[in-house]
Amino acid sequence: MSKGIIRHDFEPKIMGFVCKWCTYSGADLAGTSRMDYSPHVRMVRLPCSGRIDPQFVIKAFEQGADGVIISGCHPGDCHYNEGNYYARRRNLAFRNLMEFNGIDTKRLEFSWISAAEAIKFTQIIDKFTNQVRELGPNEGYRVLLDPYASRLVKSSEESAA
Amino acid sequence: MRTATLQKSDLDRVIDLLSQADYRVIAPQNQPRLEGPDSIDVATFQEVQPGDSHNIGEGLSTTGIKPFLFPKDEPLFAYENRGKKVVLTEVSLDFPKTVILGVRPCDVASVSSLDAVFSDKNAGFNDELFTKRLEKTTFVSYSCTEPDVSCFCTSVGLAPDSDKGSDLHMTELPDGTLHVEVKTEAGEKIAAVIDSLLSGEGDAVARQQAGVVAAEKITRLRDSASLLPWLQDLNNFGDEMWQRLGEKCLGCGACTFECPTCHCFDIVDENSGNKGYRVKFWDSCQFDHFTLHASGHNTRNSQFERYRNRFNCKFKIYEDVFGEKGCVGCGRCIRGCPVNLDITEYMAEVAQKATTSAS
Amino acid sequence: MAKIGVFVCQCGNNISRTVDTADVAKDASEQSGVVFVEDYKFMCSAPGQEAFKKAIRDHDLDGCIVSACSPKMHEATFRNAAEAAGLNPFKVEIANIREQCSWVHNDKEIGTAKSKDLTHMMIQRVKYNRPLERYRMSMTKRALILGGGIAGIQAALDLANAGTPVTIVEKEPSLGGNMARLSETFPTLDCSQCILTPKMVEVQNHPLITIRAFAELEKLDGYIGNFKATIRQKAKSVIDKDCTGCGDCWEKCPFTVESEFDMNLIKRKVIYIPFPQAVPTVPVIDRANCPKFIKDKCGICADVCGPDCIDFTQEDEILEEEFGAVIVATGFELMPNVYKEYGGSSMPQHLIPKKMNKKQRAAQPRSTSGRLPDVINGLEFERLASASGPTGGEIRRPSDGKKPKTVVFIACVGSRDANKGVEYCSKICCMYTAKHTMLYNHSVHDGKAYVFYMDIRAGGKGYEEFINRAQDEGAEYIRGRVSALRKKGDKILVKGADTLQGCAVDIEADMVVLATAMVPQADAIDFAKTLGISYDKHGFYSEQHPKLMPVDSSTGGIYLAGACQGVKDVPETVAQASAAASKVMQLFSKEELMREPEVAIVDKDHCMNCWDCVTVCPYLAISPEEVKDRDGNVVKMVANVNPGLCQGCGLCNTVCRSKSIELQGYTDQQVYAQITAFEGAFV
Amino acid sequence: MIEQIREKARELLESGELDVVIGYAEGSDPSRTTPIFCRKPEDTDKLVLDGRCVNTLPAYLNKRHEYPKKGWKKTGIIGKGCDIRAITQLVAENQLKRDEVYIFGAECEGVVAHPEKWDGSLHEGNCASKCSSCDVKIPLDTDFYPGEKPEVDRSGPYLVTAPALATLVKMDDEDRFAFWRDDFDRCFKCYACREVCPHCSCNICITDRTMPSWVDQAAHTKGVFGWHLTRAMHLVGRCTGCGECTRACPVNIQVDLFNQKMKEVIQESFDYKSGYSMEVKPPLITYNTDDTENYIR
Repeated sequence: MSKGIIRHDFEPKIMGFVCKWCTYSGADLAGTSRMDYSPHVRMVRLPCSGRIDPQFVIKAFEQGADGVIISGCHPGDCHYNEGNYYARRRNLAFRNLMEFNGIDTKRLEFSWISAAEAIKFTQIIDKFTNQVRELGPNEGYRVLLDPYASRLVKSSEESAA
Repeated sequence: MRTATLQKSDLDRVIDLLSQADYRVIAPQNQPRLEGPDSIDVATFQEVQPGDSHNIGEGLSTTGIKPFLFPKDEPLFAYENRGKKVVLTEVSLDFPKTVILGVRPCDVASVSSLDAVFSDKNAGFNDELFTKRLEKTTFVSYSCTEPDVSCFCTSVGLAPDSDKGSDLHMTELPDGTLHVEVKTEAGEKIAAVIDSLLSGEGDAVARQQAGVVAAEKITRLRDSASLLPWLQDLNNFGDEMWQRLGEKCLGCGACTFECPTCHCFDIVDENSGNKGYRVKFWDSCQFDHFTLHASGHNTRNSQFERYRNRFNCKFKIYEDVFGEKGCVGCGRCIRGCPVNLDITEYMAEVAQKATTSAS
Repeated sequence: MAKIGVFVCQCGNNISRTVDTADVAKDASEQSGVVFVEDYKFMCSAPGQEAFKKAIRDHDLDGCIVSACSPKMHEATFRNAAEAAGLNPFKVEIANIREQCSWVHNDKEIGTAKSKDLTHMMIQRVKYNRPLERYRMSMTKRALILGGGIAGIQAALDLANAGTPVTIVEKEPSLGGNMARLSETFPTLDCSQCILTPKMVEVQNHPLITIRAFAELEKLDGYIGNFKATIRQKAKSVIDKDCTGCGDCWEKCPFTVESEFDMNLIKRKVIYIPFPQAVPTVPVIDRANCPKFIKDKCGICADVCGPDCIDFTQEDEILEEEFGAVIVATGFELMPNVYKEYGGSSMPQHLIPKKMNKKQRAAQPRSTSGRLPDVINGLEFERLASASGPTGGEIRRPSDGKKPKTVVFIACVGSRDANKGVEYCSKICCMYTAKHTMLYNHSVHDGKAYVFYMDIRAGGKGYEEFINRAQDEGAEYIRGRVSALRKKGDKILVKGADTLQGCAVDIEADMVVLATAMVPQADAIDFAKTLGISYDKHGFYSEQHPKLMPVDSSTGGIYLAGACQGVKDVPETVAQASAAASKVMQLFSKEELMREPEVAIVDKDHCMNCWDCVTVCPYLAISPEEVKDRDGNVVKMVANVNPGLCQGCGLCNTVCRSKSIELQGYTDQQVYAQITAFEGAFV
Repeated sequence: MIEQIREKARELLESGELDVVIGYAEGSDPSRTTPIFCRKPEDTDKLVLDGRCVNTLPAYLNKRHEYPKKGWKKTGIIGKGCDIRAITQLVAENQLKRDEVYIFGAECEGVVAHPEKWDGSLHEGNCASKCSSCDVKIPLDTDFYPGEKPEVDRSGPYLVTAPALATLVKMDDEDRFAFWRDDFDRCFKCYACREVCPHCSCNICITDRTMPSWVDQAAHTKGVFGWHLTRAMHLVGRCTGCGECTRACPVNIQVDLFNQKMKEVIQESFDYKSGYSMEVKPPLITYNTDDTENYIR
């Protein structure tokens, strides 16, 4: 079952914002079924894809993420009935905004993954990881990450209370 | 000290020579702009390399030279939490040797206003981030020959050709040549570097004349003598004028951030996980949170009070504390204001009120 | 400075196999605010939890991270432990390093790095977890049971006998469901109706049980403890409080249509009760077929009715009732015969596009349509074999009523066939086919029963013995599939294969019985959406945990019983029904309901009443509230959240531009902390 | 035209029906006008209305600017078509009651893109690009309109007309990012774009929030990116396209291009034009079950 891990010279950093009812459970199922997928994603567990604020994504990019995954329940399956419909609209707008800002929308993944779709989950993760790996580092933001690095002198250790 | 003549066409050579002499050269530069009616020309001071375009002597730059002495944002130190320990990393205070070319008289005069705040000569505390930069900086100023409709330097004791705070002063003469006056040691050094381009003694008379001609062109009021006493009379603090003129202010910081002498800043920790920077960045007395107390009380609760504060800061508080005006009459706050709030209208109003009360 | 404890679980070697837990613990100990770390074999074990509590007490911890399995497994466990140790349960967070790390990555280096990262994120998050108190609210201690089959009946009786008022909603005119159709039941061959109907009567007579037959649930609002159900009582055209069930009306009624209960093998009247032992014994008029309603002719039933309780003008009634819990027991139906070569022509329910609405799906051809005569399915055979059935229990074939001398039973029709049918094994077919062969042999002594099967699955008490008995009694089992059925004279030529003999088998049969798969009700998925519970790809309702919470649906306060959750035989169904009932008793055993405090709260200083939150809230939990000054003048309006209605989806938090409303437990600050702790370290 | 408005305004101030009339007066130099609050009838003589009247006055009706609005029962306001769109949107968002304002509308010839460009007249060269495709030159919803108000068909789509937008969209992502990076380098976060906006109505802006600080407060490029993305996102489906944010920017960052782009998107995806109805819900706080999801896997 193991794919074995091949080290590449660039390994993308990917942040995930997922609904705990579907995708997060799907990921758990993938675990219980001992599936094997790319280890790059760090997921934040949220009650609903409707709780996913564009601010999260912006901040993730500002933190040096090379890609961001957003995922929720299939339309009609939302635990809160309509959260994912709002998420769908908001993210459509947000995507276009990011694109206009010059961020490659290939770095921004949105998918519906139900709690039963462990296989789809692993496929999406793998596919997206490769996609981002091919895109390479998020250069645009990488240069902005640490605005003051050049201003520092070498660190002087001193402990504080 | 020495005076001489410089061909305006040689300004590019000046940049070359100074760069060769390891100066970081700063000069006003037009910013690239999008096509279409909505964009306007913006000139800012930028680091220039030999061959780069510049617009020395063409109007007043949109923003001044403040960012090169007091940047819009800079780190105080970096920190990192490691277990029970906090590791601090200082920022470097060793700044490059810099010359700023083509500074307008108002901007170069503004340096002393900033210095009054940041150096220890009055405040008793020495902000090295400012003073160490200042030590390394030489100002080559350039008289105005075409002051625009918003200029009012003559109302604050300056003039289109004044050389207050300048190290080396240039004045453009009608014949297109530049009259160069060395003002300080630092100026001498610059003169030495560009010596090959300098000739003769220049033309002191023509320079004087050019100054007068330029001053003539300034349309906004000139007398501000009555300001201080009127402002110092606390009865006038509640004058209806403040509200009438100030109520249209929308409370953005454009005037303060474009102002060469405004110096207020805020400090926050920009945290990410276990580490971050303590950052100092421009703040504005026009923002409603500027005077908001933790209690929820706001000492300047409405916008006209905030602008009243700004006006008082320039013409009263500065005079009281530092014995000079906090305004250099560059007019940027007038050009930049979205609602055309005009500081000279305040001045005019005050002057008029002062005279009426006097008589 | 925070005082955080980090507990890294090895989970035997489940985690430690691919994660260096010691290293993770060491790394965590270097994080700011962490004052205690532990690397332990089984955190969830009793000693593990003891160690957890001890650490909280000894080090006076104000936040805990358990790096272990999914929060779905043990978040509650550790939060309760923390509470016991005097730490607010909501100051405990789980870092999921098993399901989402150790089990899915085989590279120890990588697994360890990822675990560290996940732990860091939680350490940062927990610093901003606020201590939260659970809300207490009242509940309606009445249960709603959807479906009046054996599952619903059992659950209703268990609950009512425990003193809980129950309402059963059944869409058919009578209780009974599919079990009422069965003749005998395996493995004991006792008569189905003989064991079912007494229970039905018990239900009818129980003072705490309300039966709403011929009714359907339209809408379900509210939340656990406080549901509001909108029930449509379809017009029976009979005033049931007056009806004595004498039967005059249906005896005199001159019009007949095919009887759904008898699988369309026989006619029933237009005013009818589905079967003689129906409960309630109140007939209904089938308005679609009644001439009184079509062309305003007839009306005999009204004339003959003694108590004069026929009411043609009766209208559907919409009832709104409140319940504290819901048990879903909507049962199953048989998959239509999907095999053209078996004369099947209709489309399996689960292949019908989801988009279809109830009506369209109902309009799909059912198993009866377009097929060879005398090729019938299991339930139809049950009716033929049933003493109360169309043939009075004698096995006669539908086409000409002859006694079939040769009957071929085909197992696994539609089951275990991902291409044409469903992937899953329908589980009960092996058993009921064996039962059918016996019933057949008992009825037609000189008859011959053949069974084509793939495997025999007889896992169950007395099941294997039952299969053997069937074979002893003369049923011939042929291991192999049937490739085609052809009409040959008045017989059916069955072309099959015997894979044990390795030869083709042709049998001329008088009747063929297909053991077709069990599938969910046609409208199962729409109904799930009405209820707001989740379901699998077949339309079976999903339990909250496949092993440990098999009767809880994904939604609090809604429980599952019987075949709507997955294929089951009668004993299993009854067991699950009782389990569901006991779950409801458990819920109702408390004085008041504890609500999780993860709900939205408003920053009233900064709310600028744009009402975006009010607009988006799916539960109408947010409403405008007046803010008054000392003199009682309204200063402004702000949003206000009803914690009873709020379900904690966080939509309001997202749409609020000034972030003046936030979801406790998932506040912006917590998420922010997680994001900023993100390093994404690969190795 | 302006004469009739002056007359009406004077009349309503005299009758006390209005407490104040917000309009435009001559500015401190000939190329500019400035907002004026006419409280006394005679103030109305100062009112002007021409191509120099760039300000979006409804910004003063916005709750956040409690002063000067404080204490006014009924406010008169002179509105260009685009300003009145803003009022409509403010009402739709419950920031204002329609009967709190009395709208003087007049046909608008368009306005100058920036006072700097005013050379005594309005023409191709200096007219703001927002005006070229304007469908509310005859304003939508007015209480007073000089003369007969002709019916206009406004069913047409919102047209994005800033020539810069086309060029930007053509660029590939890297270039576009680089473009904004260089432009944002000038931004010092004076928040003029925020303060002049009639729809930035939060009484605490998300960038002034520090727990957490989603938007870095310092004006380094990262922080500036954060700010302008956030601002644009918060205005999706709400911006009524007055273009003041760009006009007011002292360093000429054309931030309204974001809003224009989003208006286009919202229009295509959800068929919504902000500022045309007080009833229709803004697109991001409603949904259709069959919304487009071609970008979702």
